[in-house]
Amino acid sequence: MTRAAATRKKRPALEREHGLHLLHEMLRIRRFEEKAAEVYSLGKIRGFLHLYIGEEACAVGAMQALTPDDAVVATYRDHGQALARGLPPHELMAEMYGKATGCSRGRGGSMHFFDVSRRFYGGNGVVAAGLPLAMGLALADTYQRYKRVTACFFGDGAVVEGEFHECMNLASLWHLPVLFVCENNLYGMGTAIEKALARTDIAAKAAPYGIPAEAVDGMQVLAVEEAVTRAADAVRRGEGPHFVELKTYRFRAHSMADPDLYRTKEEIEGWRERDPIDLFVALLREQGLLDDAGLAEVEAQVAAEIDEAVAFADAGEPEPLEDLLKDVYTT
Amino acid sequence: MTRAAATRKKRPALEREHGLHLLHEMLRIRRFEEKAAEVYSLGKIRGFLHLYIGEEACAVGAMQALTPDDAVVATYRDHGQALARGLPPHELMAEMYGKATGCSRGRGGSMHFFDVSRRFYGGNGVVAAGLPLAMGLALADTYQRYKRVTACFFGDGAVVEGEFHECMNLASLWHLPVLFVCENNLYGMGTAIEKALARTDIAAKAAPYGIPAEAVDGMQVLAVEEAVTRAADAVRRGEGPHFVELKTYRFRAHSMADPDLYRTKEEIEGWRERDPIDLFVALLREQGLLDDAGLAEVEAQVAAEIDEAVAFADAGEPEPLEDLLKDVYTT
Amino acid sequence: MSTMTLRESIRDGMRQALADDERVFLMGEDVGSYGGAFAVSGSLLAEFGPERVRDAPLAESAFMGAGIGAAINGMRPIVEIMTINFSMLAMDQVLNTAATLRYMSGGQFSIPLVVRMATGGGRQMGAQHAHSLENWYAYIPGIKCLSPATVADGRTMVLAAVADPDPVFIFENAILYGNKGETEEDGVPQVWKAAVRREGGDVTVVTYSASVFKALEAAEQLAGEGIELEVVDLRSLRPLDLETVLASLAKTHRAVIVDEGWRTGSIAAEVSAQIMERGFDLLDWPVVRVCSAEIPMPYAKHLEDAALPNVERIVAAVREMEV
Amino acid sequence: MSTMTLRESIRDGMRQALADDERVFLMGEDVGSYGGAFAVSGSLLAEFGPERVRDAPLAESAFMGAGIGAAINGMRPIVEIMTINFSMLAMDQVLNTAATLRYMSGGQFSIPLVVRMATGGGRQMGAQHAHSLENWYAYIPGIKCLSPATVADGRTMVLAAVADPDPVFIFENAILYGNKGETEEDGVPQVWKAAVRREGGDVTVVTYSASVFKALEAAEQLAGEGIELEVVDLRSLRPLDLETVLASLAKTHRAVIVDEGWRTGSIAAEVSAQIMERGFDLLDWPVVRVCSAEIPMPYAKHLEDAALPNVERIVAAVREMEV
Ligand SMILES: Cc1ncc(C[n+]2csc(CCOP(=O)(O)OP(=O)(O)O)c2C)c(N)n1
Ligand SMILES: Cc1ncc(C[n+]2csc(CCOP(=O)(O)OP(=O)(O)O)c2C)c(N)n1
Ligand SMILES: [Mg+2]
Ligand SMILES: [Mg+2]
Repeated sequence: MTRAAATRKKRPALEREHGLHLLHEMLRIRRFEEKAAEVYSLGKIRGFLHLYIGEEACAVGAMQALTPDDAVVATYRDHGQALARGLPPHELMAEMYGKATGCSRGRGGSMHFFDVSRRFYGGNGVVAAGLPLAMGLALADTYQRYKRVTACFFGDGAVVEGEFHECMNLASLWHLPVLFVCENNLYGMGTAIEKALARTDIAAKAAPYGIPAEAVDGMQVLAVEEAVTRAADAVRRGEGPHFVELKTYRFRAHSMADPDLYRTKEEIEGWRERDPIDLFVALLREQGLLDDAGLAEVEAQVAAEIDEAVAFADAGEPEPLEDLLKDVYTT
Repeated sequence: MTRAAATRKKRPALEREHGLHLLHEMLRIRRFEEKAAEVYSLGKIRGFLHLYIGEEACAVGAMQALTPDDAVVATYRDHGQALARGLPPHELMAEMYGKATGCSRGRGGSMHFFDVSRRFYGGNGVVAAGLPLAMGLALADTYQRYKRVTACFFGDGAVVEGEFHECMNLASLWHLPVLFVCENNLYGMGTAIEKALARTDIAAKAAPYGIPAEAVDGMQVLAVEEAVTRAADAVRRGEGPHFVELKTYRFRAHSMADPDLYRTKEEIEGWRERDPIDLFVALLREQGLLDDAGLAEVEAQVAAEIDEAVAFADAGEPEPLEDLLKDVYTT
Repeated sequence: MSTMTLRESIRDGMRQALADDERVFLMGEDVGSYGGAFAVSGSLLAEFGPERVRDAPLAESAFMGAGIGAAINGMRPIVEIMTINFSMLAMDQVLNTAATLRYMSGGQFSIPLVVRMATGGGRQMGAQHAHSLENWYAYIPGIKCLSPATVADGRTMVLAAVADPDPVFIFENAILYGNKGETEEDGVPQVWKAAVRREGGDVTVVTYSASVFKALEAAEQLAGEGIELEVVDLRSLRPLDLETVLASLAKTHRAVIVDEGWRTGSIAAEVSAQIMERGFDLLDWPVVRVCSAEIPMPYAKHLEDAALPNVERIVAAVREMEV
Repeated sequence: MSTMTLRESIRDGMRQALADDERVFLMGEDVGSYGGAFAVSGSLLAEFGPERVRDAPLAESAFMGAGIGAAINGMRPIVEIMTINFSMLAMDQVLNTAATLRYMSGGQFSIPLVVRMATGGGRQMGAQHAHSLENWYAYIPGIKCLSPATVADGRTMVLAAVADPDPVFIFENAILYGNKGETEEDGVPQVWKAAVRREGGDVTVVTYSASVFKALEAAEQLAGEGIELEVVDLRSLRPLDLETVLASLAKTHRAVIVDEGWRTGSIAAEVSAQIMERGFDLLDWPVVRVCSAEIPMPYAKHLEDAALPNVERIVAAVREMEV
């Protein structure tokens, strides 16, 4: 069920500061990941690396709707959410370098960013497995009478798994303060959504659970911000779970191991024309909020952050071997 | 999505022979289970015993839609389906007595009736676990170009499990010749459907998968027969999976171990007034197809069958102990 | 000290936990108005209301995850999975979430989760309702595993689990629920250590849960012949308390392990392997396992009886040892 | 005989099975247009089309069940679960359906199902993508389990599994996929027997899959010191071929078991327990296990390297045996 478009308020004028903030956030993710891909080929990062490039408007737009008290649950494709949530880039880079200065002490790597101080609960590697966890975070909030939101990010692939269904039902049944954010990038690994779902309208899947849902253009950061804010506010007001589908696309392969044989060049190029950063830069320019110098300044700031992140990661010490068995248990 | 009632054809006149057949089928289940409950208290049957009493119109009505070539997958509450499918009552009784003359050589018991010669694939004890099995039976039919139906029976409780969702999607995506038959008796063990499903309209859950669905009164055997036949015929014609919800009620506790504390006497009594056998007897009388003598005759035939079944079960030998390890593997 | 059933003892433990700490809640299928599939929760719904005693829908993965998430976020959930047979549906959440999150986040948080489930065979439930899969759980670093044999341990294990900052799984052999006994207990810390249930100098029987009573019966029988069994109840399946086993072996030099699991890869296999590693020189005879036959559990009583470990097979195993 | 990678050898086995028998089909996530997550299926989609090489949606339980059902109903499915880490989502179907249906129906039908999945660590994948859970599968009566080490076995095990009337699971350690070798093989029946990969008279190393190569490297290293290892590759994890192990022990009287699984309850535990039971008198030294550290697998390379069995630890274990 798509919320009646009629209830949407007219978009307020974009303030310059906020616009630059959003741009900065998106650019940071983009450059961070470009750097990650670069050092991956040098062997500094290993294992799985799933890039978010092309989807930046989703995490950045959505995260504007959350307060520091809210919780975030993400997937293995978690760089965008982590950065937008405010996890410091240098801790994330160090994590991927396998250093003890990383956000998970180098034990998690790219797929498993954690930061409990920012209520960022992973980095969950099994498709759809973050959803049940999110149910519990939200359930605990209801016990403790907190008015906060648990935002759970997942892909179109997760919608196929049974756990998605169990959690949608549970959230609605128990009126849990959960915000479901589905990033529909049209593929689960190499499987196009048409080969995965009998019906591809994901937002429509919320109806049988009685969960209000909306689908928005995930390439437009302001549209994402608006829709997710509306939904998050409703959740925070105690109106139960809400669902937002963000229609997006990943520009890169599924992971560094993926030869990307299942998509055409044309399809990818077509989507690149709707690059969320380009779109937003154009909008800022159009509204007179950004010029070449302004863009260069943001780029320079981001470049400095990334350089610092790499330097920090490089300099970090690995966890001492004698701690190998530590923290399996609390006691 | 409920099929437009408009497409329903007017019900053809009920033929006497067919009416008596349906009555016989339902009465056989009823008396068979009454006897099972009786001997259970004598310790002749052990373990779990889930009675179907009250739901007879579902299995009997639905089974009319199937040919011997079709396949049936049932749950642990499988007496009704097994009898209506034509498994001999004496083999079923012997199975519950744990005798080698039982339909599963006494290894399965009440929950696990099997008869491959009648394409009856269990008796599956884990809620919703029969559904994936049914997908495979149907998939194999498509490979082999058979025009036959796999009918999968399950309860309202199964609809909560993730596997239900996975299978609905798979069946639709792969256009599998599956007939989903949900026996909605309003409870999964002691949990009322309102405490299990955020939205209790089960037939409506088929829509997001693009599966045609219909909900019918499961207490009226003719209504069940009609709806399931329509759906099964469509499946057999190659129109893909179909879904039928049968609204019914179990008159007995969930199992012999259930003290039935979660339902009111009034609720149960209310439903007993819609006893599917009573309703059908009344209809047959009304149409002049049955009188007291006719009913007595059917009862007598059924009583003879049940007596024979018990005698057969009693007389049967248990499986020899030296076969304990047999048939774990084929080789 | 009072006399009650194991069922009541576990309930009593939960009652105390619920009363003592408002962060505790019980969640599972039919724990509320049904009173629990095995009547373990019983009256708790009436005592604590539907928030603290929460009926969960038939979605094992979702509510197991909900337990994990709630444990991370300030609560102390007790999740009841009706039986171990259905727990595979939640296994991903256990293996990949409950057991990994603390370690792979670099120790940022604890997961004070308790999971209880009925296990075991012997009630003519057939192949899909008679599994013993405790060994799979005991394989997983990041969780802890307990299994009560005595009535006293029922209550104490619940309290030990609730007090623990890490995920603790309790495996309750359903055949024991009606057993009567005393609730006087050794105290919470003791449940992590094996208990000697009967002293004897000839052969050590290492076992846990329902098989403890079979071992005690075998001991009774053999005592008549002058063979004295020492019966060790492991209680904790992860971590395993091998010290108690080795101490007994130092006396007896012979061991039989009794375990309702299938033989291959059972808890019994691990105990045997550890005895090999740490008690080899103590052994006068190879360690013997008495386990379930390697078959899906049959329904028919005579077949199930033959498949499960029983007193005769324990006695026979001991007799072969030429004590 | 030709030289190829393990990946190609497995593909070759599937190709032959698909070509020989039209009842065979391959089904799994991304086996088609992606070519398989580890490029094992590769070109098979192009060769056999989308019905025979069927991309499955992300619904492990549904398509595992679909494999079982299809196997009962006239087909010979090969189901690929992308990795063992995700296989818990289908475990109920394996344990309660694939493994039980034949027995509990009184032997009315067979289930000629093949399931393949990647397993193992060592690729810095972190705790949720590095499991070794073969032991759980090997615990289950009703299924059979194979795990290839050599390139030749890749192909032969697929053919053995397809030829088998019962559910056969093949566990492929992903780290081996790129290994090159010859495909000349012993023939299908041989894969159910352990293979002696190197002869030696001092210590028997019992192992399987990726650890075979670590054992061979350790043997190379120790040979320089005059210690000769005999390396036994189990190949079949269920049933276990202990005869070959015992035959070797009769010569060496010492055994080390190397297993990438966590120690507690591992395949290594079972092998050790069986040696205890059937080879006690052959032993001059207690059997030793070299397994993975009991932790969720860490991402950082130095930590993962330390957690997994490695050549140094095998060598050290042998050295302690005072050969
Ligand atoms: C249960 C499970 N099955 C398979 C995988 C392997 N896998 C990793 S990512 C992925 C695709 C998921 O697609 P989607 O949810 O759309 O997220 P995206 O990668 O597009 O962001 C798959 C199949 C997994 N991690 N978990
Ligand atoms: C996965 C799983 N969870 C729990 C159970 C225990 N159980 C047996 S029957 C049942 C209720 C199922 O209800 P429903 O599907 O509506 O079928 P009904 O019994 O009403 O015919 C439950 C919870 C089970 N068998 N399987
Ligand atoms: Mg996607
Ligand atoms: Mg029901």
